[in-house]
Order: sequence, then structure tokens, then C-alpha cells
Amino acid sequence: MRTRVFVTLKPSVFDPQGRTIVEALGSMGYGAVRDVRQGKYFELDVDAETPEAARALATEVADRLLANPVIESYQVEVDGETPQAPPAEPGRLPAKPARLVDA
Amino acid sequence: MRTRVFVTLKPSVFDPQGRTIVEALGSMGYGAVRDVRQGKYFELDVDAETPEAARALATEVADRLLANPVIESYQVEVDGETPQAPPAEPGRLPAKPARLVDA
Amino acid sequence: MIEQAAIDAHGLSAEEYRRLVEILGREPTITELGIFSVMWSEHCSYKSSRRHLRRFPTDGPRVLQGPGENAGAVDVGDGLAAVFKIESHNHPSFIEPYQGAATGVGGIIRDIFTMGARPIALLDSLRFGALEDGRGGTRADTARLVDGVVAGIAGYGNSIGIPTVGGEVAFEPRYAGNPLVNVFCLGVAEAGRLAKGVASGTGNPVYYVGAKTGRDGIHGATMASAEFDDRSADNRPAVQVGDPFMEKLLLEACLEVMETDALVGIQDMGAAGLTCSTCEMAARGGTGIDIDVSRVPRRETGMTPYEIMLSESQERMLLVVRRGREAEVERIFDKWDLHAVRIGEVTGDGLLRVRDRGGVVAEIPNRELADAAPLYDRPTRRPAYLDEAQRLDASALSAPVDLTRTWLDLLAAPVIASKRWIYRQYDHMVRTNTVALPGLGAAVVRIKGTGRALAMSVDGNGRHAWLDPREGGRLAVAEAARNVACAGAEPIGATNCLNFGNPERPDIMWQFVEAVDGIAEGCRALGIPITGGNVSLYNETDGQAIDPTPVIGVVGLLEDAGRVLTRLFPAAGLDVILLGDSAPAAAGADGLGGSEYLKRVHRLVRGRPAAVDFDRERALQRLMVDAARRGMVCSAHDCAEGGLAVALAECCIESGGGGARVDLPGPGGPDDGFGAVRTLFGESPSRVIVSAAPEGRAGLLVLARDRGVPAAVIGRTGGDRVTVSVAGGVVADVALDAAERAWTTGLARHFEPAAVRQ
Amino acid sequence: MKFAIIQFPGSNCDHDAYHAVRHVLGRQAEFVWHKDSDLRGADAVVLPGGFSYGDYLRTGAIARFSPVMQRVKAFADAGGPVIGICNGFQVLLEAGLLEGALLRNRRLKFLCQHVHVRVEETDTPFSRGAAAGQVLKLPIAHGEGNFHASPETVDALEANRQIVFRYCDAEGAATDAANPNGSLRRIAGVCNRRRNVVGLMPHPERACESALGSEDGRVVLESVVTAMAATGAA
Ligand SMILES: Nc1ncnc2c1ncn2[C@@H]1O[C@H](COP(=O)(O)OP(=O)(O)O)[C@@H](O)[C@H]1O
Ligand SMILES: [Mg+2]
Repeated sequence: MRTRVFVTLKPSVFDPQGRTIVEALGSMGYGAVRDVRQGKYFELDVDAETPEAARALATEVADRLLANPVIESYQVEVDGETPQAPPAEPGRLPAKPARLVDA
Repeated sequence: MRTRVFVTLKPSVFDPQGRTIVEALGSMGYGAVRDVRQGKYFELDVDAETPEAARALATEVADRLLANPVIESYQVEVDGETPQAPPAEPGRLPAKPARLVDA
Repeated sequence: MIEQAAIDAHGLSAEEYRRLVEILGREPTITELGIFSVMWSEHCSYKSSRRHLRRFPTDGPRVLQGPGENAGAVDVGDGLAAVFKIESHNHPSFIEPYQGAATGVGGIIRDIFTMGARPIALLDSLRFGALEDGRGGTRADTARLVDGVVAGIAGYGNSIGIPTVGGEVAFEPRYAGNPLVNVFCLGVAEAGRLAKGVASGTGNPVYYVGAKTGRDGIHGATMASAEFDDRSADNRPAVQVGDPFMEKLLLEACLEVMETDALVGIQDMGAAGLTCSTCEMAARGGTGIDIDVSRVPRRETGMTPYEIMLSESQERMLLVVRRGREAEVERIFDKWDLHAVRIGEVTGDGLLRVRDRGGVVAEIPNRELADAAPLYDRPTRRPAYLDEAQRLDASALSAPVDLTRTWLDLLAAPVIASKRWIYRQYDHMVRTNTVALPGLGAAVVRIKGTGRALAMSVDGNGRHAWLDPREGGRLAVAEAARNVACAGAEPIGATNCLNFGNPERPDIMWQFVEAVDGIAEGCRALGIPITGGNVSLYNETDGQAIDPTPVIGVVGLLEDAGRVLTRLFPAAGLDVILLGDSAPAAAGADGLGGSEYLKRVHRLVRGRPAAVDFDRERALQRLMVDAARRGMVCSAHDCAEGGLAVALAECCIESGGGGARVDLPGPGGPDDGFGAVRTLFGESPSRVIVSAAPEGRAGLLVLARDRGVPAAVIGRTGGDRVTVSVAGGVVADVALDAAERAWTTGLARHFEPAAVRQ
Repeated sequence: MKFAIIQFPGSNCDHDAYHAVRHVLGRQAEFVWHKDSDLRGADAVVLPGGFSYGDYLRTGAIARFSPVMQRVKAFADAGGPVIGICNGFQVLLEAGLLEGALLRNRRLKFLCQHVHVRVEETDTPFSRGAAAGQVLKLPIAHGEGNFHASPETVDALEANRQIVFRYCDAEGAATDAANPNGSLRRIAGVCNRRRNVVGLMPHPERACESALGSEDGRVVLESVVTAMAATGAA
């Protein structure tokens, strides 16, 4: 089952890469890009019966390996799973991550 | 306007990070995770009137800077925008990215 | 009115608070309370250690800058100065190994270029829990820590382009909950142009340059002075992400500014950030400083003056510039896409005045703030464990039957085995000065434009110090200096990093005082001045203190970079000569106390480490330097962990000389069954294995006799085996490739397959 | 004969290249800041190693947009010799002056060590001084040197003899063990079709003096000197 994990630096943590990218974009004439934060994106192929089981496994894996809970938050998404509140519009991630784990 | 860009290695490109993660997971007892591909995830704050304008700008930026077309594909998402075909089920990314640029 | 709760929260004692009110002549504002709390923290004020550090010898003919500035400096000829210092980043590295180690590297590099020196070398001294058994933490935990710390040092050092050319690493159970990450940095400056962290010249503008200020590490300084417990999770927001790219720009821009004479003073913002840099610079200049925090570039919104003053955001510098030269300085920073902001000016009133949009939020006499921190003479008591721990009766043990197996086993011990897995993750060649690669002995970098080179070694054995803190300090000085002398360099200066537990515990304080005295004795005896250092206390987790760990960094000068020596036997058919005592003591535990052999074979940490005789040590080191200068020897390696047998194998491994066959004198007296063990694996100090060609040999033996250094030709290089006999009888004999295999895989095998969390 | 050494923010082997050219080879060298828009009449251009822009986003991804790169491109289009070392190689790939890309090393770790490469092609300005098949001992120091390109591209590189350096063992044998980073077909360095632009991961400028463990890198830099001498610039 295809499962996605998004890992981002906690909002309070400085993101040097993002800052450098914004500045580069500025000098390239893309001043309209006001801010950039860079994170990691993982596509997992999980062997699970149900989306719920896939989510549980992916969450555990994200927690133990994919994300560094000290400075990062993560969010898990499973194909064919109806997301938790807040209900998202079609075709996009919830504006606020469905399950933001802020260890 | 909040815009997201996902950059992933093309399927044809070997992903040493993903491979290492799968192996590590295997040794940690997570054999159920059959495959992992690691990509990059960017959150852009774009100054634009419409979602369409934001997408256009983000796409240009992804194309010129954020992704390397030789090895990577990217996908752009804009808050409050209805995605292009294939229509996606609620709350998840289209199984095939909406606009996969495979230069 | 400040409540008691606030005072406690800031870790100020009632006495300290009384002193603070007395200095101000009134109750402090909350911003002032915060400022005092960080300046008077152990980390910034050295209140427990300062009076003891005064016992270090700190002057000598070459000393250009002793303790007190951002780093020390010694004269290395040609009008140049070597600027160096060592710093710890232990607590942050435990909380977040990669970022903690990375920002530690960034911090010490700033200390060096702040002095106007171009950093050219880094060394790292690391301590972790046991890799081989899970005591005090699982192997996996330790492996992950090591992996993260090494990656963090590499990530920062490689990016900024300063080679990490050497270091040391050890694994002991007592570091499991509190690893040590000490980083040494050395730079080269024009002796006449050392920059100082001083604010002088009333009316001169004060500039802020570098990264924007965020809520990073607020109370980081006090955190680094508080024991860990389960609540230390709450400190996690104090974790910072290093930005080596920003620091690279800062480094280049600051050195460019220093080329001009527009700069009055400069200091980096490290622990206690803007607070520490402003008040220390003014205190040194005997001036006042007046800044407005509303001009400080901020990364986050709604930051209070308190937060801005206490923030420990990385990669920030404070400069005092000559009035009228502002444009010039700003232009240089602009070139590097850095934006220097004028945040205030130097005043004559001796006060640190902090404003927010004009309004005064803090006003503190600088000198008192910087220098009047209460100093403590903490009580000491000899630890109860010592009597038992120091007792070692060899006759109660059974000596191993197969010494060859013991030998191989020791070669595979993580502390002895090749550290290649670590140093090949470090760019140790950038700047093309590295004339002795890591893994070959002391690190040696040439000084371009001169014929000279500098050798460096960082050493310290916590196990020795735990068994005898004073001797541990003496041994650390002796080994670091010996390593440098073995490269052919004359030791000319030292720095130290003192890693201990909670100084409020008398037994810990005793360890500290003893170690300091041992280091002082050693440096005096060898004539090596201490030009600076760092103290890291409260290295405890849940009441469990680390092994007392004094780490010494010694810098040596090679007049001729072309004459550098390494451990490697360069060819077959050379004489193998042992400098120093070859005959082990007849009986007893000499050389076995606290040894790697005892730990590995008998699982014992016991006895007294063999004492250094500094007359012998000095004679040996002077002999080494002269012999190297005169080209009498082809290689040199000191006997350290694992003793003579391990050192001999290390001279052969990966060398061009093949193996070696040596014969050693037996114990002078009745053998208690441990004679051969002591000869092979005993760790008595002041011994060096050299190789020499026939021409060099004769001269060396004469020179050694004149200097009163025992020198014995014990064998020859060559063949594909390493063989040791005692009094004519072979006691251990190993195939070189087997020894090589044990030594090269001993550490690396704990980290394959490539580790986790990228 | 003058070398231009490009300095990007974060370049850190710029002074090493300068030292090798100026003090070892005894040739003229000048630094060119990335914001400059002229190459000071240099006869050859060096893009040095390091971490331009911290290697943030992707190695070389941001540096490629520096103003000076337009000049470098024009210089290359006019047939001028350009060499990219390590990060410089990565910049040339991102800028499209060379074909392919560099991924993370297969074992993910940064690697600093001496390796051996075989000189596959001797008709580039940076290899003409070497003998075909000559084995060079050079240092590498990178975390992302794992050369990759589509099968078609690699076949084209082979067909056009654009693979200039390949990892090998000390005897020149093509073994997988000798491939430090997992590069496709053990590619350590390539050139463009016109053969005047060369990029490689190993550091020849770190191997120009015996005191540093190898002098094998000299031939790479000396080649371009003779190449230019041949064209009259000397
Ligand atoms: N953490 C490390 N980082 C870099 N180099 C290291 C590290 N640990 C050990 N080394 C290198 O490995 C070699 C052996 O280290 P060590 O066993 O401490 O030598 P010695 O016993 O002579 O002090 C030295 O050249 C040292 O610089
Ligand atoms: Mg050592």
C-alpha cells in the first residue's frame, strides 16, 4: 500500500537551506516567493491489509527512523484513506497537517 | 499563498538513501516496508493573486531551480486549487502526480 | 519586584542574587536578571574552576596570548602565530548528535578567526558508551550517537573547508548517558596583528553581523551547566541547526575586514550570545557599551529584549569599528552578501546599557557583570571507591596462555583499532597542507610560505584519570607531547578541555583539583605553557558521572616540514630500536594498572596507571626531536594503549616495510607469570619505537647515550609476520595480514551496514 | 598562460587550485569572483571544489545561476578550456555544460581518501599530457560523486569517447571495489562533445606535491599548459 511521509523542520527551528534558496530566488528575480522551507518526502510501499494498518506502521517508522523528533515534525498519508479532520479539499493536503506529531 | 513542491527521483534512477532506509528498516524488524523512495518537499509562500498564478510561478521555480530534470521529477500543489486530471480522491495526492514533468 | 520563583528559575543562589542587587543598587529588571544568570552560570563564569586554573603555567618565550582571550597564541617564527583552542559541546551533542557536534565545530572555529587567524586544522576528541557490550545503554544507541556526531563534525568542517586532520575516540560505559565531544581548532595569523575582543574608543560604532537572531538556545548557557535528568527533554528547543555556509561567509568577510585597520575589536556570539559578547568586550576595554535591541536582525516576530539578549543563535559576530570607517567595513560585508547592522556604540561610562526602541531595559556595570561573578572554593573529598579500585594483585589473575590471540584481540579493540571509518568521513586534505595524514600519529600541517609545519595531538585517558586523577592529568600531557615529538616536532604550547561531573559533589571536585594539578605538573616539567582551554562540568546523567576526562591538546613546531615522521616502517631491513625502558619491572602490576589489556582480557578497571617520570619523558622527547631533525630515524611511534606489542604491530600495518621480528629482555628477576604480558601489553609511558637505517642507527645510539635515554636495538623490519620473543624465546607471532585485518575492522564493523537517519 | 579560478560563495578549494597553478606549476592565476562579468583574459578556467552555497538544495544547483557562469559558458562555447573539479564538476553538470548528474555516494557517507583513476582519453586539454591508460593516484573528498545519466546518455558518452577518467585499482584493473561511490560504469570524469570542457570528482590540485602523498595530479593541470602553448598562448 502506498504511504507517504512528509518530514519538516519544526516551525521554531531555523532552516538554512530554505533561507539560502529564497535568497537565490530573489536574485533570480523571483521576489514573489516570500519564504521557502525545505523538508523530506518519503514514498513507502507498505505491506498491510488496511489503510489504518499502513498508517500505524508508517507512523511508527517515521517516528523511529525517518524523522528526527528532536527538530522535525512529520505527517503520514495513506492512499485510499479518508484523512482526519480538518477535512481537506480534494487533491490537496490539509492546510494544517492531518496528524502533526510534534515530539 | 502556500504552495507545495514535491521533488522525487525518477523511477529509473537508483535511490541510495531509500535503499539504505529499507535495509535499516528490515534489520529493525519492519520487513513489511517493501520499498522506500526519498524525495524533497518544499513549502513555498508565494505572493500571487490566484492559485493558478501561484502554480505557474511555483512550476517555473521548480523547473529552473528546485528540481534537476536529469534525475528528478516534480509536482506542484497550491492551497485551494482544484487539481488537474486524473481526479484525485479526497485528502490524498493523485496516485500519478497531477503534473509530472519528466524532462 | 522579582519573585523568588523567577530567581530560582534562573539558577541564582540567594547569595548570588544579593550580590547582584548590591551591584545594581536596586532590584533588577527581568532582562537584567536573565543577563546576570547567564553571565554567572558555571559555563560563562567558571565560578567553580577559576581559582584552580590559576595554577597552570601560562607563560613562556613563545606565548603571544595566554588564557583570557577567545583563544591562545604562540610564536612559530617567520612573524607568524599559531592560534588554537579546544572546546566542548557535550550536552548539545547528547540531545541531538548531528547538530550538537556540528554547532560545536562552528563555535570553536569562530573563536579562532575572531583572533584574526585563518583556521587550518580541526581535531576531535570523542567519548562514547561501550560499543561492545550494552552496559549503561544499548550498543545501537551508542552506534547512533557515534554516527550522528561524526556526521555532524564532517558536515560542518567539510563544508566550511577546514580539514579535520586528527583526533581520538574512546568507548567506556560511563559515557553512555553523557558522551563527550571536544573539538580543537588551530589557525595561523600574523603575530603582530592578532585581533582582540575589546571595545575601546568612546563613540566607536558597534556592529552586528551574521545570522538573524531567533529564540535558539535561550538558557542554553545555563543548560550546559545543569545535570541531565528526564526533564532534559524540555531543553530540546535549545537544539540548533548549524549553518556552515553562513559561517564560511563570516569567516572570509571578517578576515577581509581585519586586513584593514578599520577594526577595533571583534568577538563571536557564543554562549550567552549578545550578552556575553557586549559585556566582555567592554570589560576588556574598560569602557561601556550602549546597544538597542530593536536594531538587531531577528528571525522570529515578537521577540522580547530578554530573548534577544540571551539568544544563542549561531553564526553571529559583534564588531567595534573605528568611527569614520563604517562604509569601508559595510562594503566588505556586502560583497559577501552579509549585512552588517549598527546596533550601538562604545561609551565611556563602564555600563552595559540595553535599549529597546530607545527606552532603557537594562543598565549594568560591565566589569562587575563580566568579572565579579562569585568564585567558589568547593569542598573536596577523596572518593571512597579509590582504595578498592587502585588495588591490583596480578597473582590473583591467571595469565592468558595464547599471547598471540590476546594481541589480535587488542588490535581489534575499538580504542586501538584503525579510526579510518571516522576520519575518512572528514575532509582531511582540503587546503593542501596535510603532510601527515590521519591514522599515522600526530596530525601535521605545513605552514605555506615557510619551510615549517605544526604537529598536533589531543589525548586523555578517562580510565587512567578515574583510577588516579592526578596521574591521569600527567599522563595526558605526557602522551600528547610525546605524540607530537614522535612526528619530529618540538612541543611549544598546550590547551586543555576538562570534562567532569557535578563540582558540587566533593568527590568530583577532588577529581577535578587533582587532575588540574597533574596537568600543571606535567606542563611545568616539560616546559609547555597552557594558553587556554575550556571547562565542562555537570557531565552526569541521573547522578551517574562520567569518568573524569582531562583532554590535552599539544601543538608542536617542526622546523623542516620535510622531516616529518609517522608510525610506518618505510622499508624492510631497518633496525627496530626501542627508546625508553625496555625491561619491565620484575613483578607486581606495573604497567598493567588501568591498561587496555586488563580491561579486555580480565574485564577489570583496576590498579594505578604507571606513573610518568618527567625527567625521562623530557629527555626522550628532546631526543626524538633532535633525532628527527638530523634525519637519524625513519619512523617513530609511541607505546600507548595496548603497550609495546600493539605499537609494534601499528608500525608494520599498511607500511612499506612489511613485518618485523624483535627480541626483548626478560623481566629482571623471578617471573610471576606476567613477565611476558607486561613486556608486550604493559602501558608504562615514555617509550617510543623507532626504525633506523644503519647510518642513522650509530648516531642515534650515541645521541641517546649522551642524553641518558635507554636505547636498545630490539630487531629488524621485514617479512610478512610480526614476531616478538622475550629473552630469545618466541612469545607471540602473528601473520601481518591477520594483524591488519583485526586492526582495520575493529571499529568499522560496529557501523556496517551504513547507519540510519539520513 | 593564465588561469582564472572562479570563486563562488562556499568554494573552499579555490586557494588550493591557486597554490597548485601559481606556486607548483609556476603559472599565472587570478581569482574571479562569481559576481564578476569578465574572466580577466584568462586562457583556461578552473571551477574549484568546495560547497558553493553550502551545497544546499543540490550540489552546484544555485552556483550555476551566478553571473560569471554566463562568461564561462561563452568562454567554453568559444572553445576555451574549462575544468570543473568536484563541486566545480557538479556546477558544470547543473549548468548543462556537461551531461549527467551526481547522486549521493552509494554508501551515503562522505569519503575522503586516495583513489586510482585510469586516463581513458588523451585528446582533451586536461589529459593530453598523460599516456592512454595511465593510472593516476588522486584524492577524492565528496558525499555526492555517484555519477548518473540515462542509459542513452551514457552510451552516447561512450560512443563519443567523452569518458575521460574511470575509477580503477592501483594496477588499472576495473573492479567494483575500486569504485568508491557507485558511479555508473565507474565514471570519474567526463568531457563535452567538443572536448574542451572537462569535469571530474577527484582533486588533481591536491596531488601536485610529493609531500601531500602524490604528484599524479600535475599532469592534468600541466596538460592544459602545453595545450595552450600549442595554440600560442603561453
Ligand atoms: N576521532 C578521530 N578523528 C580523527 N582522527 C582520529 C580520531 N581518532 C583517532 N584518530 C587518528 O587515529 C590515529 C590513532 O589515534 P590514537 O589511537 O589516539 O593514537 P595515539 O594512541 O598515538 O594517541 C591518530 O592519527 C589520530 O589522529
Ligand atoms: Mg591517544
